[in-house]
Amino acid sequence: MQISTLGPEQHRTTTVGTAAPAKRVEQLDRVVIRFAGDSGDGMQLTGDRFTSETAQLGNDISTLPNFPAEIRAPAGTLPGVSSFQVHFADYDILTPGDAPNVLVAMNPAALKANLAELPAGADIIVNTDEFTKRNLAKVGYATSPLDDDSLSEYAVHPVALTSMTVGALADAGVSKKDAERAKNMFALGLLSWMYSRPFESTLRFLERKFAKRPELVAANKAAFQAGWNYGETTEAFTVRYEVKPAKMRPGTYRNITGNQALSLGLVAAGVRSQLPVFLGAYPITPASDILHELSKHKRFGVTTMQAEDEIAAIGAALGAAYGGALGVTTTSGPGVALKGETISLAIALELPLVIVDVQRAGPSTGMPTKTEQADLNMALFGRHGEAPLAVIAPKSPSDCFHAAIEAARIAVTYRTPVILLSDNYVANGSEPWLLPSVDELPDLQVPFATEPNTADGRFLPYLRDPQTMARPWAVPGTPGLEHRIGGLEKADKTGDISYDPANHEFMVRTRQQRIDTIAVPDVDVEDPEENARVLVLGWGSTYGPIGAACRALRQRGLPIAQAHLRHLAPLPANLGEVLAGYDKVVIPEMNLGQLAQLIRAKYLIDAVAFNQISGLPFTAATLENMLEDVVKNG
Amino acid sequence: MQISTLGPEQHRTTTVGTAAPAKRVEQLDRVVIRFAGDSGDGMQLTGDRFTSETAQLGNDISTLPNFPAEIRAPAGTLPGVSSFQVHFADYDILTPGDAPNVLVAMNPAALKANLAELPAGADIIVNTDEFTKRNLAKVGYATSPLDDDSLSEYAVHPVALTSMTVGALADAGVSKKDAERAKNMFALGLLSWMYSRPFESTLRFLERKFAKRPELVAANKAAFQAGWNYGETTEAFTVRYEVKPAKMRPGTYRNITGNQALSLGLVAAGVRSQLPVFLGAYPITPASDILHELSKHKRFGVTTMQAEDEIAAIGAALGAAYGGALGVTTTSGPGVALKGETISLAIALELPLVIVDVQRAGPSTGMPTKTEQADLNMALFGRHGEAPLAVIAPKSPSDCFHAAIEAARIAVTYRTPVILLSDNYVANGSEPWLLPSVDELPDLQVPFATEPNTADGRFLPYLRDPQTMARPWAVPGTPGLEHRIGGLEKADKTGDISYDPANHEFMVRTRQQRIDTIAVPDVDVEDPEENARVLVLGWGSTYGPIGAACRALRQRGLPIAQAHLRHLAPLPANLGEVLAGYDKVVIPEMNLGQLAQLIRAKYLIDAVAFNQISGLPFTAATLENMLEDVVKNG
Amino acid sequence: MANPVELKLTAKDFKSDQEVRWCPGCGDYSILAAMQRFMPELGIPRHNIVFVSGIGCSSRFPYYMNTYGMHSIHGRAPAIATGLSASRPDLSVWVVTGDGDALSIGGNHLIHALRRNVNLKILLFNNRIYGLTKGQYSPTSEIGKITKSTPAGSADSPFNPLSLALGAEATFVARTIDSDAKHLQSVLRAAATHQGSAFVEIYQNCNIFNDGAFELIKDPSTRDEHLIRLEQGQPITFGTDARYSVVHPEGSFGLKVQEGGTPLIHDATVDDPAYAFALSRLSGSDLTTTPIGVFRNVHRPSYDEIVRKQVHDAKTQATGTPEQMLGELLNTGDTWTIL
Amino acid sequence: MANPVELKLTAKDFKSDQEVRWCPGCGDYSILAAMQRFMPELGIPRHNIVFVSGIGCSSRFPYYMNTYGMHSIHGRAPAIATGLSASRPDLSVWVVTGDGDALSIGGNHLIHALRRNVNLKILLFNNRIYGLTKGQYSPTSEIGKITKSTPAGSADSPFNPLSLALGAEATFVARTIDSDAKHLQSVLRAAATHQGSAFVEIYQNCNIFNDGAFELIKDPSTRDEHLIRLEQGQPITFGTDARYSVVHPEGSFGLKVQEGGTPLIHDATVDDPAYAFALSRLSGSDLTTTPIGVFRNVHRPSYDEIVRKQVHDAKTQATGTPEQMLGELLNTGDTWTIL
Ligand SMILES: Cc1ncc(C[n+]2csc(CCOP(=O)(O)OP(=O)(O)O)c2C)c(N)n1
Ligand SMILES: Cc1ncc(C[n+]2csc(CCOP(=O)(O)OP(=O)(O)O)c2C)c(N)n1
Ligand code: SF4
Ligand code: SF4
Ligand SMILES: [Mg+2]
Ligand SMILES: [Mg+2]
Repeated sequence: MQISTLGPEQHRTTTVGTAAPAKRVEQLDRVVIRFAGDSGDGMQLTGDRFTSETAQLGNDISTLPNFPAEIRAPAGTLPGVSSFQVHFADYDILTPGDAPNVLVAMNPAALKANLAELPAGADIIVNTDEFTKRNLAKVGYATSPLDDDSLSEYAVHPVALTSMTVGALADAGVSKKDAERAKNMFALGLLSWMYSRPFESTLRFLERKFAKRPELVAANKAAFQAGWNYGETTEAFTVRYEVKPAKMRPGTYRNITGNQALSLGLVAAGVRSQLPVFLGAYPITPASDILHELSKHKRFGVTTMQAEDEIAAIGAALGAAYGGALGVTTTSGPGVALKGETISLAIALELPLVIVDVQRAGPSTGMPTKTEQADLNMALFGRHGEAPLAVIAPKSPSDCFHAAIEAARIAVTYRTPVILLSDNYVANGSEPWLLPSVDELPDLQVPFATEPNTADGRFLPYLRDPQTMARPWAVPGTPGLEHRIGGLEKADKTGDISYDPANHEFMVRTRQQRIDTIAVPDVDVEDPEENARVLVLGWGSTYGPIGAACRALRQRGLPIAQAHLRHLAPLPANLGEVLAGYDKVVIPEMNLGQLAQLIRAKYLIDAVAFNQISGLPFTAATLENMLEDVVKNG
Repeated sequence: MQISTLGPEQHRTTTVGTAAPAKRVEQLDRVVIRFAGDSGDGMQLTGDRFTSETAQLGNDISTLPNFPAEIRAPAGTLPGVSSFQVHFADYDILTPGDAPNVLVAMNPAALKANLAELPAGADIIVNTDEFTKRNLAKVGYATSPLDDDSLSEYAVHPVALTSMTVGALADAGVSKKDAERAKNMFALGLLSWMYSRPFESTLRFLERKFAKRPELVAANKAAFQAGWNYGETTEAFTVRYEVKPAKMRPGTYRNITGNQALSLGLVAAGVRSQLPVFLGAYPITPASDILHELSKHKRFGVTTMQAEDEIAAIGAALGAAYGGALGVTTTSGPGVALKGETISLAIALELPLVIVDVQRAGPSTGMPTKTEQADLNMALFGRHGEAPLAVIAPKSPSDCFHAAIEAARIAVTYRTPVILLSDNYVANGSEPWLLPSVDELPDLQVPFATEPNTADGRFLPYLRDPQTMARPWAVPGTPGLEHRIGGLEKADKTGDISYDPANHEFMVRTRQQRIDTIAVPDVDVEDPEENARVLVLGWGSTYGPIGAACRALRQRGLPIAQAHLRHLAPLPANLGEVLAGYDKVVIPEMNLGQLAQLIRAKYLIDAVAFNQISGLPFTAATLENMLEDVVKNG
Repeated sequence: MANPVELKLTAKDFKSDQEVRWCPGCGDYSILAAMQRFMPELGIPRHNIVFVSGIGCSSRFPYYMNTYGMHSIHGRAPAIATGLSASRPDLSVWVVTGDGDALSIGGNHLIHALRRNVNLKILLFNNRIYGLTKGQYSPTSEIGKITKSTPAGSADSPFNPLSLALGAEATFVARTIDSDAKHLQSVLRAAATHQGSAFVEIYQNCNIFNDGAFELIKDPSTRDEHLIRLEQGQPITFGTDARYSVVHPEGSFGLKVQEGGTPLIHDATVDDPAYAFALSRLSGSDLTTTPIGVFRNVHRPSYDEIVRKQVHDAKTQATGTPEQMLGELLNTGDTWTIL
Repeated sequence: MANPVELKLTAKDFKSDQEVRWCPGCGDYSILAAMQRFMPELGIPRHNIVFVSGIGCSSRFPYYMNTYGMHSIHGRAPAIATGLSASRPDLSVWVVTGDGDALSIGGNHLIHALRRNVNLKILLFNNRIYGLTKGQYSPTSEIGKITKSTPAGSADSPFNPLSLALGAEATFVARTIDSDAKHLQSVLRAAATHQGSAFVEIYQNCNIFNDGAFELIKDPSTRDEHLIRLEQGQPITFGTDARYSVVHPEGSFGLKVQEGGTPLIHDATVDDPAYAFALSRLSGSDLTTTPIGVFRNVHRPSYDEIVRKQVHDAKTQATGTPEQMLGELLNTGDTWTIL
């Protein structure tokens, strides 16, 4: 795999630096850095800080953390490696980058775990202090890779990170342990220097973080400074890089992960619908952070309940929805598998409910910290009986915000459960988010029923709105509308129990029609030259790598069109027409072809499924290679 | 709807009767009788007995009970009506009949509830004693339908069933209540006379049933006799009918329902695999009877456990399978919805497991006593992650026996969960079953692993059989094969926990391939003249009505081909070729087109879905009309 | 709460328009009638009352009450009702469930609702059988019971629902009988006024599949020798002329029934659940000494209360309109502006 | 059971080849070590021992035992183990679970296994937190606990696992601590010899998300003032020089701790669970008086035993080979023959 296939090639322009006149300054258009170390080394924090500095500078960014599966795997082992990748550029980018240009390896395990993904020529900054016999042995290095020629393809920068940090903090009045711990700040300082990052926000952050222990504020600042100075003064680093700000739409930005954005989207949906949000959830990786985040926002009237299990969680959310709340439940695949029976009840009751599935690799417990898109079929079909509902998926971390609002909109407007299919990749990845202004957000208010709905003064709980086909949302507490609902088949209009065959036929078809007629926007096609014969159709988190691959192809003169589905049920009305406009439709998915099956069945086109199911997102390069082949050879 | 569309017209031949010389005897080729009364009237038993007499006579038979949804709805009300339909003929038949030729109505509710399905000209035998003001009012009859001309299209036979029974038993030494209760035997006697049924088996049955109360034996026999005599002596009935034995394959037969056959199939699978059967089940309509039946067969080493819920039920079955039992769990749709997470575990563990879903009308609680085929999608796709398994469906009540054995065969041979999709229609319907001889049944023995499976003496729990791709079944208690399995992704061969991307990709594809390569028989096509251009493709319980409709069409000179799937996953290897051989493929299903979607996606043919989702099986007439249109107009 | 007199409700007002469809003679009828007669006493308008049930014969109950109601799915009523109660303090939420619904499939939700002390009135209609599915044994059936699913007799010891509830930290635990309308209503009254979870076991006759299960304590000819009526502050005696006493033998933790002796004085408000637990052990499957009444009635803040207080406190401390707060929330953390 | 001496097994034989991956310092290590040292005592060959677990840090346990093992799904281990135990009397089946696994999602299976008295040894590693999912509160966390999911403090009262087990008719109930290998092993020994369900709560330190939760009863400087060691047939005293006694105040159902006084004599074999229940109430969330040891150890036929006896009896009464019986079974009822 060559870095040149990652999208537009990294462009360099050498100039004389201004900030550090002694060093050469090169201009780059994009960089991918991966910070890797032991779980205890603070790599997530380091990556976060670097990202934040980079954001301040105005680059476009995309990040991806990679947590170990264990809470704390034994120090120095391969399973204990934690890493954080950040991709930043002077133009808008779509993925966290396929392969790092720079690897920061805090120990031998971090080097070994990540080396295979490094393209030749990449920079490696290693913490030599950790390359001890013992640590090398732990990961099965017979000799130090720093001493043999196994790294000859790379530009290796050996740095005694730990000892230099400890040295720099000799007089800081902190314990040796605390001093050693600050080595990630040394690394951050060095990288911040190398890439000319503004560091004020990091210093402020340290002040906040260690507010209660001023000596640690000082120590960490000092470590950061030492790292910066090391870059500036030693001869080990001769070049400094700059990546100019990207041209981004004007506005205020923040960097945000998918799970954060999704949480904020739910809060926003509560505000814009004027409904109290009730989240019933049971912790599960990678969805737990939504529960954590929402539990902080009680001031918006958000109630979070950690239930005894996933069934209780959705049950409570449904009970709250019945009472007039915006009921939400968040989970991952195994949890959705447990919720099927209750979702089916919600479908029969025709109550609004948002079900968030942050997908992870399955089946069974699978690989909880890895990503996958293999729950689409379950979302669409994983219930007994004909039990249709709406399904939508966000395409990027920040898009989770809007997807959550859209899910809530459909739920409350159409009185239906909606499954929102996020996944580990968007949930933990981050990108800059152009903050919307609150009043631009859609108005989600829907009226509760307050009075009888027939000419003769009766209340029929299943009399539908002619437009939306929604039944009235008549919440307990409303005088005069007392009624009973349940999971047995209901007579049209009255909602009474009915075993009448014709009524059942009618109700089954009506429930399907309710979903089919939900108004969803048409799907857009990106085909700038309008000359593509091949269309790539995707959904969910594959948006980034598909988009990057398409751009790269187009830049190479190979026309290709991209369409991306946010709505999986119902599908956009224009989709058939869009698909018909191309000779070939390719559907890349992180599953064995679930959307492809749907599309083939519905539109009878010979859509080609391209599947990767490794727990990792597609790289742009993989897709570019595959699509190049399709475009060239049909 | 005309009776003539029900299949071959009922043929009559009038002769002079032999058994009762005073009456005219007509020969019929087929008759459909429906016994209907209050839940307390013993209609199921009456129908059963009539069926048994008919079986003794050698007719082909098909029956269908219709239970009320409530345990005991208030007496005399419409929801309290219980009925039993029996179709018998002198040739082989495929369904319990669309519409009755004869309705026995024990009260006004039974008349009202069933009248709409009677074709003009049908015989109605009514128990006039129950047509009281009060009973008429209960079902909203302003005047008695016996007194106005609302039944003028029918041949009504008013019989004072209750009072004549009570009269006949005046000296029998039983209470009035017991005497009244025997009125169903009076009705049975009358019908047995009318259709010249041999009644010895009924008399024997009564002796068995009331063994502990000889006075009731006598009373019920007397009631039966009185009914018989009433037919023979009064002038109310002038004609007697005969239906000659059908030409059936030689052998011993019994009449059997689907749930019974399925239970026996599981017992047989235990015997033929030499494995103890372990059933973990939680009661649910219409699957509970399998639990009831299997709990009677402990002598075969069958253990049944009524678990605390459906999740525990499948958990226990899986635990038993891990220990080397033939693990089975039986349920209906809502139960399968709850079992998804555990099924996914079973898929990861690659252990044999049979999951029986006796489908009922959904979604949610739906209509528990009504039939549907809407769980196919859930069976195929209702789990998180890529979680493939085998799915099969029986086509008729007696076929449930063989389907259960086939499910067990696949499960133990390929070490996979198998979902068996029965439904309420086959589960409660009955038909004559040509008893197989035990040693004709397939040999299901599979060896447990007993020793290491590598050259260097290690045991690799995920080293596969090259033929079946099954991993070894190494049950606890086997010395030297100690190993650990679990739901986290497993490394190929060793089964150790693995987060390796390439391994996951391999394992996901392998699990799919394991299912895809299961050896299943080719699908047969019934196209006697080999001139059909239209193929009807079905699965499960629609076999009967589809078959009857196809026969009727062919008899009318309209060529049509029928293919029926027992295996839904994997699909038979020749299916694509079969489908390609026809201009048009029609797929009737009791859902909104679930198999149709699968076929369209896989073979890219414009298969037409024809769906009925009323809780009732297709009538042959409905399908015949629809297919006629397709054959004629394409 | 509104004044009961003002509302002028009667039992009839609580009858819905649905035809009641239990088997003739089913104990559920008596409970329904008692409930409909009791409801006006509550002084709560019909629209502020909700019945949530699972699945089972008993769970048909909500359909027959002219209040709000949800007939949900098997075993899940406590979970659904928890969400409703926690988010709607203005409602009076009742859960109706059966021995299978509550203790078999729904056991986990039940014990968690009790430990949380959610403000629910949970009525468990215990007929010691699965009625709706036509007669399988339940978690309260006697061991060795022969049913459709256990032709050789059931192999599992039953739960004592009250012991289980007490083990799950229930604050209010009571038992009553379908046929004794007056007692039933007295227990409903006590449950209704309890803040938090009130767990009420109601012995209910299923005349079709388990007829006479509670005959020993219902039949006037045997009842008095076996039924122990608990009255707050009163000595625990029973039998003709209070012949039998429930005594607490010295040094023992359990209770004993004997003729004469110093009867224990009943006090449901004792904080230590050990007392109510001991009381709950008096009655086994055989019913020979069966207490009815309120076993335990103590105060602990309800889950709903605490959760709502947290939300309320957070709201009170907040400043600005929700829109303003949302704007601020979105702008939290490191932001930057592109002009 | 085989003779332990013959097998000549050592702790090492019970170590699997898998690298142990708990956080350094986790209490699970001590439990694992104690178990591996204890196992040879059992005298059961490794291949007849099975560990079944759910999901959680604790549930990784089976991977590290060189026996048969299944790491199943969250909360379902008791159900899976029930099927295994009921169908395989020759195996020694152990369930390892956590406070979330056993008491939150798996609560129902746990209480049903206990009431059935399935022949399982259930070890609940109680760290009062969700470890694997990184620190949410659990059903045993103290009320008001601040965790990731409860930044304003949890709102629900915890379960007392032993009270719950006793309310669910458990026949063997015990508690021990990760750090006290000797005591742990003594409890494992008692559990292993119990016929039926043995429920053992093991206080386990999660040094990452709930460090020091049990420090009060572990720290040598405070331990003796708070930890109560139950010994069969011995007076229940604790503190330096047995300063404190657990006494049973007259007329009371609960227990009290006081200086001096007549200590209760511990007897785990008392049939009435009221005693063990009272004992279980001594320890609240705050651990100030925490008994460890075997609380209850009584006999009741196990579910497995009864079920297997039913099958066995039916088999003994049967005549003919299975094939013959099957032939007869198929031919049951009204049959007819077409020639
Ligand atoms: C998920 C699920 N499993 C099983 C059933 C079938 N089912 C309905 S009610 C019931 C048990 C009823 O017993 P109980 O709760 O005691 O109520 P009763 O009918 O005796 O009042 C069962 C097993 C169901 N409806 N849903
Ligand atoms: C169905 C399902 N829901 C949720 C999870 C996520 N999960 C895994 S372990 C766990 C709780 C762990 O807590 P505990 O049982 O106390 O074990 P510990 O890690 O503390 O030993 C949860 C919620 C899961 N794996 N499966
Ligand atoms: S089956 Fe039993 S519980 Fe159900 S309605 Fe009939 S009598 Fe009542
Ligand atoms: S998170 Fe806690 S319980 Fe889990 S391994 Fe680490 S220390 Fe142990
Ligand atoms: Mg019941
Ligand atoms: Mg825990």
